[in-house]
Amino acid sequence: MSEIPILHFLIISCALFCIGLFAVLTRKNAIMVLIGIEFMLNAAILNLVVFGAFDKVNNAGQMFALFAIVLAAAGVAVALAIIINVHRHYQTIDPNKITSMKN
Amino acid sequence: MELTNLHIAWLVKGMIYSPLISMALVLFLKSRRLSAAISIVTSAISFALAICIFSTIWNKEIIEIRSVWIAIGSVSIDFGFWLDNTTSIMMLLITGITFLVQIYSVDYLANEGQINRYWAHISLFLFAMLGLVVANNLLMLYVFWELVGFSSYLLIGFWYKREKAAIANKKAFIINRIGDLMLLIGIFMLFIQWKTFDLNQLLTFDAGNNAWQTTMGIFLIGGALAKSAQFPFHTWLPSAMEGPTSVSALIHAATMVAAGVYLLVRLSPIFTPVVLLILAIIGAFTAIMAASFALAQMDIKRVLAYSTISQLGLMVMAVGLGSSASALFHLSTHAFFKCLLFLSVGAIIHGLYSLKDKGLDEQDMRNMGGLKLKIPIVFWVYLIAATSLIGLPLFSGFLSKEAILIEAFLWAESRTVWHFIIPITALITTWLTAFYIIRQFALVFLGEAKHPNNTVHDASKYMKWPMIILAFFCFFIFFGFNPFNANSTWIMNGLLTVQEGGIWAIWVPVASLILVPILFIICKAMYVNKSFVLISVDSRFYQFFANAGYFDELYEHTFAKLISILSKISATIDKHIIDVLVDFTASFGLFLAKIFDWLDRKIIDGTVYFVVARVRGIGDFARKFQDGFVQHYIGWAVTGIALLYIFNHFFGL
Amino acid sequence: MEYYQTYIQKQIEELLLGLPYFAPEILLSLVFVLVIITDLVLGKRFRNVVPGITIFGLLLSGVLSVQQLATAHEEMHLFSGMLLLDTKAVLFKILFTIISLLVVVFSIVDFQIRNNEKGWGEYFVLLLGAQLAMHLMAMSSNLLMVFLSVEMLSICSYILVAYVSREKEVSEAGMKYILFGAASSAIMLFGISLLYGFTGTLNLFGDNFLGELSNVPVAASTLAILLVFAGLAFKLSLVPFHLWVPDAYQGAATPVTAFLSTAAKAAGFALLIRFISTFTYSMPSYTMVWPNFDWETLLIVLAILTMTVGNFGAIWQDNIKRMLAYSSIGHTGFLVMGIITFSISGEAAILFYLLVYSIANIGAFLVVGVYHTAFSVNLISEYKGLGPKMPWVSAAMVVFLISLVGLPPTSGFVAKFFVFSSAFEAYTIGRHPLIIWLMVAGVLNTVVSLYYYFKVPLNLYLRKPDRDMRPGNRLIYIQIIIVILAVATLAIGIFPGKVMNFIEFQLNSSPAKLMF
Amino acid sequence: MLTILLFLPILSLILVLILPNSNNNLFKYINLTTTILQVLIVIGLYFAFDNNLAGFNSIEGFQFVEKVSWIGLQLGSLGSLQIDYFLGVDGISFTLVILTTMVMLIAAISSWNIQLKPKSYFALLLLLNSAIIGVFCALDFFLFYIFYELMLLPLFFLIGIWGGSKREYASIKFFLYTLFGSVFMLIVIIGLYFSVKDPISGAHTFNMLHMMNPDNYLPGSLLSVGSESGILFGAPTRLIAFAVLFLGFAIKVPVVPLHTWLPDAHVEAPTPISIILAGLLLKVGAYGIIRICYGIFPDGAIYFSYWIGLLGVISIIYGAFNALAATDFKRLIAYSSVSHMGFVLLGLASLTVEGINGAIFQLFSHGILASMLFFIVGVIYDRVGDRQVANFRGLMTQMPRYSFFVIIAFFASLGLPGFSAFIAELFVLIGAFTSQTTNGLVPHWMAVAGAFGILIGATYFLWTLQRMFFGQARFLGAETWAKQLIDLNTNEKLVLYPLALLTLLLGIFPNLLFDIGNTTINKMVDSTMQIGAQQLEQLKEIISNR
Amino acid sequence: MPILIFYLFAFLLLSSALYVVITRNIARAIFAFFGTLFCLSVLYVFAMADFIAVTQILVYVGGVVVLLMFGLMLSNRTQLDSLLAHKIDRFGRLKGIPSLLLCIALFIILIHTMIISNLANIPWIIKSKEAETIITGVDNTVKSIGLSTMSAYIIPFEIVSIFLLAALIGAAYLARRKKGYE
Repeated sequence: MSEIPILHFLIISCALFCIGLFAVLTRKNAIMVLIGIEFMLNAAILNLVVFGAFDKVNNAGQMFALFAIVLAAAGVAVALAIIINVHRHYQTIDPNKITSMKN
Repeated sequence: MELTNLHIAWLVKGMIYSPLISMALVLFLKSRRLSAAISIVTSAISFALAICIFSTIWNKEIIEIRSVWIAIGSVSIDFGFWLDNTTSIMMLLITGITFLVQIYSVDYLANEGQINRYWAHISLFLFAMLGLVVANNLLMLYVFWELVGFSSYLLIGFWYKREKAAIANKKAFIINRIGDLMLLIGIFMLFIQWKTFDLNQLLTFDAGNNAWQTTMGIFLIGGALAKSAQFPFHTWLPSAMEGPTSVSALIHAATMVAAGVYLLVRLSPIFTPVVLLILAIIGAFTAIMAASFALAQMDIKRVLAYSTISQLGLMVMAVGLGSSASALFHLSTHAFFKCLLFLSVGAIIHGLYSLKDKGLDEQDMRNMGGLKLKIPIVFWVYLIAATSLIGLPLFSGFLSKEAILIEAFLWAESRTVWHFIIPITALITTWLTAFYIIRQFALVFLGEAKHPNNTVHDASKYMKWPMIILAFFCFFIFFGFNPFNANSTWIMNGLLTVQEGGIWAIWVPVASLILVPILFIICKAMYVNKSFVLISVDSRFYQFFANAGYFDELYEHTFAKLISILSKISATIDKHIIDVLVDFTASFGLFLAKIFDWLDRKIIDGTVYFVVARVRGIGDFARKFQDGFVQHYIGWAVTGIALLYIFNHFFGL
Repeated sequence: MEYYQTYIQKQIEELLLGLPYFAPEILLSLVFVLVIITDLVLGKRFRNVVPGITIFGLLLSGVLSVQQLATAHEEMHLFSGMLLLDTKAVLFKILFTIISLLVVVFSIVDFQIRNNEKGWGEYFVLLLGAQLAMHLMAMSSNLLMVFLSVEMLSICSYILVAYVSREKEVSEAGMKYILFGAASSAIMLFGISLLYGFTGTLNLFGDNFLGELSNVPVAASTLAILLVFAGLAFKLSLVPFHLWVPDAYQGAATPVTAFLSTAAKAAGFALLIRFISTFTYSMPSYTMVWPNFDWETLLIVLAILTMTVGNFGAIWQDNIKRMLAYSSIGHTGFLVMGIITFSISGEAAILFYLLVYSIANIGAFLVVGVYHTAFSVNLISEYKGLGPKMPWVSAAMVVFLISLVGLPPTSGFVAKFFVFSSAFEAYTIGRHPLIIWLMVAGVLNTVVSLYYYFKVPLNLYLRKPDRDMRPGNRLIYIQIIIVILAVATLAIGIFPGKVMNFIEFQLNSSPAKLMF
Repeated sequence: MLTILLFLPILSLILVLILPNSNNNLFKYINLTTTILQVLIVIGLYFAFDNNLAGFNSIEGFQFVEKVSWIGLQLGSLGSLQIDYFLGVDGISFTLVILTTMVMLIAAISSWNIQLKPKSYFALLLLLNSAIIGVFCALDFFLFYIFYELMLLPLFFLIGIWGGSKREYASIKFFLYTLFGSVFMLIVIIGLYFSVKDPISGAHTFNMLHMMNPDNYLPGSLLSVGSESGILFGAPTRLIAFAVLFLGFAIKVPVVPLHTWLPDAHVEAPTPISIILAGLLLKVGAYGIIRICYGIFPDGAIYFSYWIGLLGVISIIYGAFNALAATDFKRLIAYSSVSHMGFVLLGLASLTVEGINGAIFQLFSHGILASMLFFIVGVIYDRVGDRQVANFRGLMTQMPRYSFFVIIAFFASLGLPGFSAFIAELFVLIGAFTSQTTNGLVPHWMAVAGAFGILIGATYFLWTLQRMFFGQARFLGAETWAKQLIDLNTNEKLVLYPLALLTLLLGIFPNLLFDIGNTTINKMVDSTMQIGAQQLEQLKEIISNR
Repeated sequence: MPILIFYLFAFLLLSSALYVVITRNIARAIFAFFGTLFCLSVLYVFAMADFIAVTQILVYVGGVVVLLMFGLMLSNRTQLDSLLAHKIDRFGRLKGIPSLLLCIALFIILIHTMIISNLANIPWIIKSKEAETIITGVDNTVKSIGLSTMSAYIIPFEIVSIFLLAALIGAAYLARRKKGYE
């Protein structure tokens, strides 16, 4: 831990966050969007873990990371269920084609 | 018995309110007889009371009876009476003539439906007119001033089914309203100047000679000029002839139009010299103009209408010359003979009603002629009145007219040569007056009947007696014992100290009368013997003599032509300049109205629409983000964060 | 080993000490489980058992919450600073309970929910889950709890939105909602991780949170706070995190929409207030805010934007639910106006506003549901001439809409009045020039809101129906509820004193330094 | 008593709501009874009213005062909030209360033929009745505002449901316009409430009378006079507040250019509602200006008097020209209302006793005359469903009784002496004329221009008379119309006679009305000039010091 | 050497993540995603969070990826059949440019923030280093996590259980077609 600067971890997490965001914004498949969101979440979890390393007393970072992983997984499950539902109705999961409601 | 002020107040109230009560009663009566009876009786009561008051106050101390009507802040408006000689003469005149005209109307309007309206309106008029003359302050005067106008409106529009009457009464009211507002503004200016509306205090103020007072004076005379149909407000009066002739006689000849003169007389103490000069010029100009118009008229009533304008012009001029007394004197004498003229003309028209059935205009003088023997009573009273109008000696008209003329010359004498224009104009007016009235006389009564088989009936009972009574009042004897000197009349004596005429007292009557016989002959030749000339075409020599050396033709081609052209020009000016101006004002008003209407629709509502459109535009803009693409939503949200951050970072939010 | 034993013992003691203050939540958890079981066992035979238990559980938890009022006058840090119980939280919990009860009643009679092909057991389960999450949101004082409760409410909301899965639009709404929501929570989590990194603690009300945060550059703390705020803004539907709202609200079943626009929003406000109070918590004066982050300007700007976007967006809408969705965005803007005072009165104003708004909004959605059931209409333009067909419901709708516009004598006016008052107070204290513009914007938006709200009565009463419409189903019970809500709306409007004084009294009874 | 007056309609409203729909005729009788009772109460109050008490800004001058604490809140840092149910009338408001009950009675009678949904109609009418009475009686600003807003809703529906062909547009336009004006008021109300405290209890208060007393302003508050804190955007907040309030009320008056809701609303509204709109609603705006703008911000009243006068003059002339251009009879009358209300503004701007007395008189007079005029329009509209001026001719022959009242109404409106409008306009003009020399607020030319407006007024009324009533009877609908255009029935006479008599009575005995308000108005002018000038001085000082 | 491994995995992480974003082949993307997650867990180890790393692999690789795979197969059979996605026009790519710019901007903002905040010198970290309360390779994180879970974090832990139950029920409800028809 000590030999690798925190900054480097954070650069990686920031990059991952932005890559995830890019996926969210551009991919034409709801599942890929979900993957992008997972990237973003993981970037945050990485942050938590990295900072948590300095917080031995409360171990808050790692605990939070653990919870976050669980929550993310649950979120993916629900999201997938919804996406499958959408697929039943629209026969596609391209978010750009599912726009029956708009102004 | 010595009457106290309290008694007099009651008398005055009785005089004023009895016609008001009559109006209230008559308005809801269907019965012809009853309504007429009530109206006439109340007028008679008023008349009697007026005599009573007159006898009490004539040449006595001025009586003022005050009672507060409204008192708000610094303004206190009285409902009070101001009784002096002027008032008492006016009272007498108004009630008397009204009474007579009402009696006349019983027969004159015997065949009209909804006659109760007529009686009610006449009573209203009487009430308003009396209120006007007894008012002790300008606002009260103004109140009645407007009411007079209103009753005039109603009476002109008595035959409201006639399109012309409907237009005429509107015209009359609106032109009067212009004057009223000028008067009102003038009253306000006066109030600002002196903090009072009271007439009695007015007399104590210095006329001064500043711009404020001149402006004020111009506004004040505006009201009077409109009411008295003076240039440039005169056009309504001829149109007002659309009303029944009795109304024309009462309101548009004898009384209401004279109210303007009355007001001028009242206010003359506060007029600055400039205002007075303006009055004199307008009066003189109106007099000659209207007189020349009268020459060209074929409608029997219009001749008289222009004549009224012309005579009022003389009175206004007299006020402008500083001779209120002569103005008022002429007002009184004129009231009688002009009223009588109208009434007799009314009788003629009434007698010629059958013309109407033939599709002919019963008011057109070309359809008349030779009525002298058919309707002798009318003929005689007309003759008396006309003579009085011309101003032949022994008649009242002579006294008053000469008084004005002499005053005019005296006035000019003390000033520059240019000022003589005014008296000379007045003099010419008297000649023209003689000309048109003789012309009318000739056309109507002399010669042969144009429609011989037409049935004409003379004045009936109710019409006859009022005319005869009025005819008496056309003689000098009722005004003074000296038939040649106006200054000896009681009215003149009662009003003001008068100056002696000096040399003018001889010159002027001579000058004004000298032409009358000639004019009479000319007219007779032109209008009566015309047929004779036409028949005897075979002998030129004979004709030369018969035509008095072709003076007829000469007149026809020079004099008459000239006059005709002049009158036509004047008529054109009237029609195409004044009316155009009026029309223009009206159309400009309409134009403005259109513009405002457009403004209202486009600009103001347009602004509202614009705002609404912007609102919708913003809504539309906000809506643009809502395109249904969830990824775009997220993109906008992230952009939002970035923007917020950047904002925060660089602008310290 | 002994160290651990004593440590654990100590922790367990604290846990046990805290449990009594956690009673409503425990009860909700139990009812949650109970409902799952009942649904499995009895769900098919006795349809109404599940909602019955739900109502019962909600009522009971409400009663427990009310009881907490007495104890919550002290600020209670429970479970190692995970939760914080004070009157503010309790009041919010009571508010949630009231709203949820209304929503449950609404759901029972709603056509879509009632006739859902897959049953409705899960629906109430999830409602209870959401209720629990909201309770936690109101009490969270730890970033973990913040995230956890937000996620829990979100997940439950996602499923609720997508609940009537037979409908095409419902699933679409669900997908949009969950994608947007998941992205937002990822952003929030990133922000939380940064906050944690900067402070070394997750406890918002710990002594060192603000102190540590002050040590990093302003830009860094700003970014972290903004990212966390984004997650909250998503729940509150603040601009620019509002974009999911119209689609999700339109697509979801009407009771769900009602729930999202009222309860979920209220929970968001509870959390936002809690989160912001972190930044005033350890300040010397309660009106003083941590200087490194300009909450006031941020909130003013967002409030102006939000109310403007919401109200102006609503102008164009023809779908009644979408219109109400936009209007609820607009109301968020007004609510934020109440926050900027950072004072008790502002807080009270928000609570009052939320209560009033919720009643009116749920009422309006109820009417929408009734119309939908009775006439199968969804568009405002289809409402032509319906007013006289259902006189009481339509009259009540007018009352609700008036209240939403904020006109006397309804409670909406009083609420708006309080909110404006608190904004004005903020102005008199801080003289922030933007507040005047905020108030002007609020006023203008009120006028704009009138325009679109009154399209409804316009159609109901002023226009003639295109076709002959007869109510298919009169729904007497729901009509009664609607009328009661309308009467409540009026009554609170005419006599706001009782409610407001209660809120004020409760809030004031807490120590002053906790208030924001 | 005022409470009874206020809640009588509410009780009737409840009664109307409870009664079943089946007996449609009952509702109008309930409404009529209510309004008659109200008139009786007001007559009673008229005799109990002491003309010598000067109200306006001191509680001692208010009569029939009722004060009950309504909403009392301890708002923590906001201080305590005190809202009272506080009613009372002084000379100014009592005049308008009298007017309200009378116009409401007229409206009740003219609603006799309402067939469409009578229950809702009368319920809304009663609600409106109560709200208007409330506005005139309320002395608590909050209460005032509630009643003020409460008026909008019934009107929206009354215009929207029972109105003419463009009723939807008209009603929403009306609603938006007036709401736009009133919501801004809310900000000022809040500002006032924060700035004013009850001198006795020390709580923030909505009591208007406290707001009128400069001593009650908290030093350093936003709307206090003597400190730097009263500055917003570089201008004194008080003046801004005045302008905002004025804007709100001006929309209701209405003042050109904020008037465009009026022609639409008046034209589209059913006859009774037009009567109420013109007879009462416009008065509410003017009353607000007097009571609130002038009362609370006398400095603003002086500062803005020139502009208020200007707006008044513009309204007079602009309204008159528009009336001249109108082809719809009702639109003509509506625009004439704009013109007539301009006089109110002009009178108020003059800040002289005469001018303001005239303005109040004009309010009353116009209330009667506008009711009469709109009723007159309603008469022919009821019969043939048309009211284009060009489609009628010679109505006088067809309907003589009717025309009689038309002539009275027209001439009364155009300011014929003997009728109330003359007195009103006279005093307004006197006030406007004397203003320049006494207090220098309104220049002479405005008075002259106002007088010019009277002239145009004469023009359009007379023109209409000439076009519609004189001449040979000729209608667009020919024989059918001739059959439908029967003369007035008893009901209609019952409305028109009292109105005509009233305008006549007031024209002849204006003191009947002047006496009620005079003392109060004297005090109003005195205190406004005195306090206002003082405050304005201070404000200028502060501004110049900056 | 470990440092090199760190940077290697960091590189792998980012490149696989980028590949996920860029590739058109969904199946490959998912495998790359798997790779990314694995790399991440390696980084966790470097951050002294061995238990988290394991959990990451278990939950994500074992759960989420499989779930996603299933989801993909259920929803996108056609695309899986023809592993290569059909070509779309080149300009279609341009639509991503604003998003790309946005992401780059955000990246710059984030990195900028990280650099200016001088992470190594954040007071609490320094304090923690001084107090030697940082986790080192010899610390038993599992134990500490276990203790925390049972003590300070028990409430969140319990809540998560309810949360998961709700999510489970919800997901199951949504995924099934009709009541009693699995």
